[in-house]
Amino acid sequence: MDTDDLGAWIREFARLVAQNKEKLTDLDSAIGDGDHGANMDRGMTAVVAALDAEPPDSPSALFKKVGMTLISKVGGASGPLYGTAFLRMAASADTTVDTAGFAKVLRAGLDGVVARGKAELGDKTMVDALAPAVDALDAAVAAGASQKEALRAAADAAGQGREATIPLVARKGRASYLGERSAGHADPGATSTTLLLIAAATALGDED
Amino acid sequence: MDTDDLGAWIREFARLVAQNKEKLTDLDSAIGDGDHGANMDRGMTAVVAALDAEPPDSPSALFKKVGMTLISKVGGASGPLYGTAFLRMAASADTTVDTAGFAKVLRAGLDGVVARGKAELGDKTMVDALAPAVDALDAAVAAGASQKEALRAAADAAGQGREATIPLVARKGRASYLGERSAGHADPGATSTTLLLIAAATALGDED
Amino acid sequence: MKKLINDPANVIADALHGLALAHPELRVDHENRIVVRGDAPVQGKVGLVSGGGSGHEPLHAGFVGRGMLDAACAGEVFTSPVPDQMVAATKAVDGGAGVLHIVKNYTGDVMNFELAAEMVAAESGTEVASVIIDDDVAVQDSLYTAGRRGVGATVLVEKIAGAAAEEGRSLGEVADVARKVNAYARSMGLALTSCTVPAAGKPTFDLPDDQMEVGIGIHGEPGRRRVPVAPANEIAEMLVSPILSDLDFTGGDGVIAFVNGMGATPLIELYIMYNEVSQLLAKAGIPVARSLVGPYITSLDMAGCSVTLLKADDEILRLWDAPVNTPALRRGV
Amino acid sequence: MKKLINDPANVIADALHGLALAHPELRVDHENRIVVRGDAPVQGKVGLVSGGGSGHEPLHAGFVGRGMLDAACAGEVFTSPVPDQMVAATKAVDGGAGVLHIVKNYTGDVMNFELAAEMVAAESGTEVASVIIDDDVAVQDSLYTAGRRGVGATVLVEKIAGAAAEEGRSLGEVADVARKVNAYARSMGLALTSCTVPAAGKPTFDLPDDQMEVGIGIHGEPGRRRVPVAPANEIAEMLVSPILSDLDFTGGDGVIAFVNGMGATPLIELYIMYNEVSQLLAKAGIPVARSLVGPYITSLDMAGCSVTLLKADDEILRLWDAPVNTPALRRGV
Ligand SMILES: Nc1ncnc2c1ncn2[C@@H]1O[C@H](COP(=O)(O)OP(=O)(O)O)[C@@H](O)[C@H]1O
Ligand SMILES: Nc1ncnc2c1ncn2[C@@H]1O[C@H](COP(=O)(O)OP(=O)(O)O)[C@@H](O)[C@H]1O
Ligand SMILES: [Mg+2]
Ligand SMILES: [Mg+2]
Ligand SMILES: [Mg+2]
Ligand SMILES: [Mg+2]
Repeated sequence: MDTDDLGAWIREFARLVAQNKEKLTDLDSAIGDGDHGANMDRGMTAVVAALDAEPPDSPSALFKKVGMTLISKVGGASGPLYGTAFLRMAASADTTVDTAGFAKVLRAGLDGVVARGKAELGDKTMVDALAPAVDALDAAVAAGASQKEALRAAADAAGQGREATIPLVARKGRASYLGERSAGHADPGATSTTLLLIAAATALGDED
Repeated sequence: MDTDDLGAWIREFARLVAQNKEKLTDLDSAIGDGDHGANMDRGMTAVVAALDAEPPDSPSALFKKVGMTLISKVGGASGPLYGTAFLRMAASADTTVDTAGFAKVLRAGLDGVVARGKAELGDKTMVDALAPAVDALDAAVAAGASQKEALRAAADAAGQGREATIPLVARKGRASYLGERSAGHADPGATSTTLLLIAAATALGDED
Repeated sequence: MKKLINDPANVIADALHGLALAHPELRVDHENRIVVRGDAPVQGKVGLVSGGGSGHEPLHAGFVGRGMLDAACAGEVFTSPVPDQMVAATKAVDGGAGVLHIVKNYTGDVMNFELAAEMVAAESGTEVASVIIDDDVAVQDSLYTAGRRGVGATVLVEKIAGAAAEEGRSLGEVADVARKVNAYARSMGLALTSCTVPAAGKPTFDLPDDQMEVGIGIHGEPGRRRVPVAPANEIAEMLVSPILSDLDFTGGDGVIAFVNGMGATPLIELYIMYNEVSQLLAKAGIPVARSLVGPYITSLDMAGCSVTLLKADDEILRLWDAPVNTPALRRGV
Repeated sequence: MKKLINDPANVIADALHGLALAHPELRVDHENRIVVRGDAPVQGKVGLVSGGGSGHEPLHAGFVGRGMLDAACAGEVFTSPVPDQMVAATKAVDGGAGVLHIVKNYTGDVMNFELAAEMVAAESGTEVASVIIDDDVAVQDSLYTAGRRGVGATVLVEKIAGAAAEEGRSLGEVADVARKVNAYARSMGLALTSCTVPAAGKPTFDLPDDQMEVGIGIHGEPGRRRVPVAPANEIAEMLVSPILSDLDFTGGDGVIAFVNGMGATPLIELYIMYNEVSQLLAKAGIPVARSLVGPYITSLDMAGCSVTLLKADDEILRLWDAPVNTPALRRGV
């Protein structure tokens, strides 16, 4: 995967976010403050504009631009979390990235989210989608899966992680204020993270 | 009519006001501020209590007590208007009052309302009920009608005056702020004044 | 009806108790329902008394204090207080220089204050003058009607006449200042929702979700016309242009621009309205000398706003800037 | 949705323009959406920066001025501002004595301010300290959760720490004062209605006409439980008793009692609530040393209120009484 491939991933993510903006907001209305769709869409629209204005020349530069733009434009909880994730990904990305390299990059992103937000698995946050996705990616690479298979496995794992947030009582983020009333709803951030992994499977899944 | 007879009139008026409180308020909601029923009922309840506490010993003392109590308890437009009317009635009442004397007393009340409120006939106010009632009373007395007939004529004239306010565009009171939108509703004050005249016909109409 | 109240019959009494507890610097006479400056009567100073129906808070009690009112009388919700209250207030603030009654132009208020003035004249030597506030351009004025309502200008009159009284000016002079402010001020209001009078328990008028009332007063009276909901810039136009057609605000020292909230409209919306009003004034070539933005003369829980413009001169600006120390308006002290 | 706004996307920008026009004594950087004291940076004084999502007006921009904040950052409605804004604000108020960030305890606010502090540290020599406000007893506290929300205490911290900074105290001392106020303050809120976020266009939650939400925050988050509507005295009990069970307010110099309106609740109701709160405190043997009643930290057009109690000591009362000159809180100047 080169810079353009990874750029296509980011653009696909932006497209999915825009398409699911209302869904993300509705999820956030149920257990948060109803802005996750608007936040992510504002951020990803700015990211695409920034990439258009000045196309980056390396995966690292790409991720850095994504991270900085999200930090500068999103605010809320998701801005620093996604922003930190991409900045960490920038730091760990090589000039070209194979499937194993992509797994490494994604794990760096996960570490960034955890470092910034201090959420654990089961706290009902985006970590609940990202962590299983990264694990599934590692496992698929270890098992010698194709890039397509590996990214599909990661997207599936993210989706399952997201589903698994539904019964949980939130311990982090705004949803935690609701206590027991937070159970019964999927976490919005886990949902947008699932879109990130679906975007990877779509945009990067066709080549090897 | 002695002090007791006239006291009975006032108590009958209080009863009718209490009974029609909601109707008066609804009329006032349509073209005013929705408090005429509450205002009049608060005032007349206090009047009855004051008469109970210390029964007056002359028509003049009775009317003075009614007027002072209304001024002290009602507020709004109707308090000073009814209050002034009764104070003027007190000033013009003799020790006993025959039908002609009652007509004189009532005209003094009307003069008080006009002096205080400066409304003319057709402005869509209580004057539109009170003025025709006083005129009808005068006419009946001049024609040699019985007290019963005369008071009935006055009550009928008040009711007709009240009906006649319906199509009018208000020029005085809160209803005037509505301009054309005030047409199509009876004036609340003309309605309570009609009750005052009906009370007279009921409480004073049986003796001569 | 959803309100933070106990028995609707006790709304005024309860609120006055809360006010008294929150503002020990004021004297509250719960019997007469009057709120008096703690140091009243101020010897040698003209006393300022206002009052009216309750439901417009902070008006009037929130404007009692140094540099503004000496006393306020609280009537039932939207019902003029009775003369006894006004007489008690007048006596309480009489420092020997006379007392000015500031009366919003509603038939009830005018007549009750008139009766009070007659009673004071009959009972004591206190000199009383009255000024009637009638700034609402939504109402057509005429010799033959009740005339215009007193709305937003009341706040400005109380502040500016209060400052004049604090300067030690005579009753006649303070009354003249008040009349000048009233003559130079015009207002217009708009409701997004009706208010609900506690005793009534339901909204005074029905307003569909896509309609608003233009030209409302402060008592839940319906307005002059109903129009579809519109953005803030169009609303500003609906409020500002009848004001500007009613009085020439050009020339002079600019205006005091007052954007007022009706009770349930949050500050963020009032600042948006103020921005639009400012743009319109700029377009009309009318400089804004001073401004006031907030809920100062309200109509219970009505959502909406009003705009008041006051044509300023040197004297008005100086008195506007003078120190004031009341619960709702405070500066320079 | 009925609001005095233009395009929902421009609510913050429009309101900031209105604020700038109404308060020429403040400096508004529309690019960065920060509001700065006109005379900032004040040399030798610790700079106070706060900020958060918009929709809580007058918080925070309405508290910028002498004796309170040096700058406020305005985020989107209910969304934390971004670090760039906080960095710009920090630079603008750095008078050489360091800058204190006053941060309400929401994941987003905390992380964005954290990032901002890291950026300032990387770029410049400005010393930055942070205090996190978390006074909402509606939220169960635990090491493993996001912890309690920052609500009403924010206003008190900004006032009191602002006064400490104005006295010329060091960054560490000002931060300690802020932390003490936070440690001594507890709040609890209640909604009669939901608010409507302009971009969403519909109420955040549905609340039937006969129900209210107890334990709400300031972002339209649903509360902890839903109960039938109740009179003011019972509501006061629902708010005050969890506060009193969370912290011992007896002894000491009494409390600062703050009854706050959520945006659409008129002042008359807040005074009624204040009366009930006072009665409960009297019953509990807790003297009220100072009070604050009004809409100071709101949630757009939500109807409802919150109660904040702050256990006072000499220092807190002295700093509370110190002069302050901001759009929304002003005294002694
Ligand atoms: N401490 C945390 N660690 C990881 N993710 C978190 C944390 N707190 C919140 N989140 C994620 O952020 C999402 C909410 O983002 P968003 O709505 O944009 O921000 P905000 O909560 O400030 O309104 C949540 O659904 C959750 O997935
Ligand atoms: N100037 C006036 N002269 C005579 N009657 C008047 C005048 N103004 C108002 N009224 C009467 O008062 C009535 C309203 O009384 P009420 O509702 O008690 O007072 P308010 O208008 O102050 O709420 C009107 O219906 C009208 O009949
Ligand atoms: Mg959110
Ligand atoms: Mg009425
Ligand atoms: Mg009335
Ligand atoms: Mg948010």
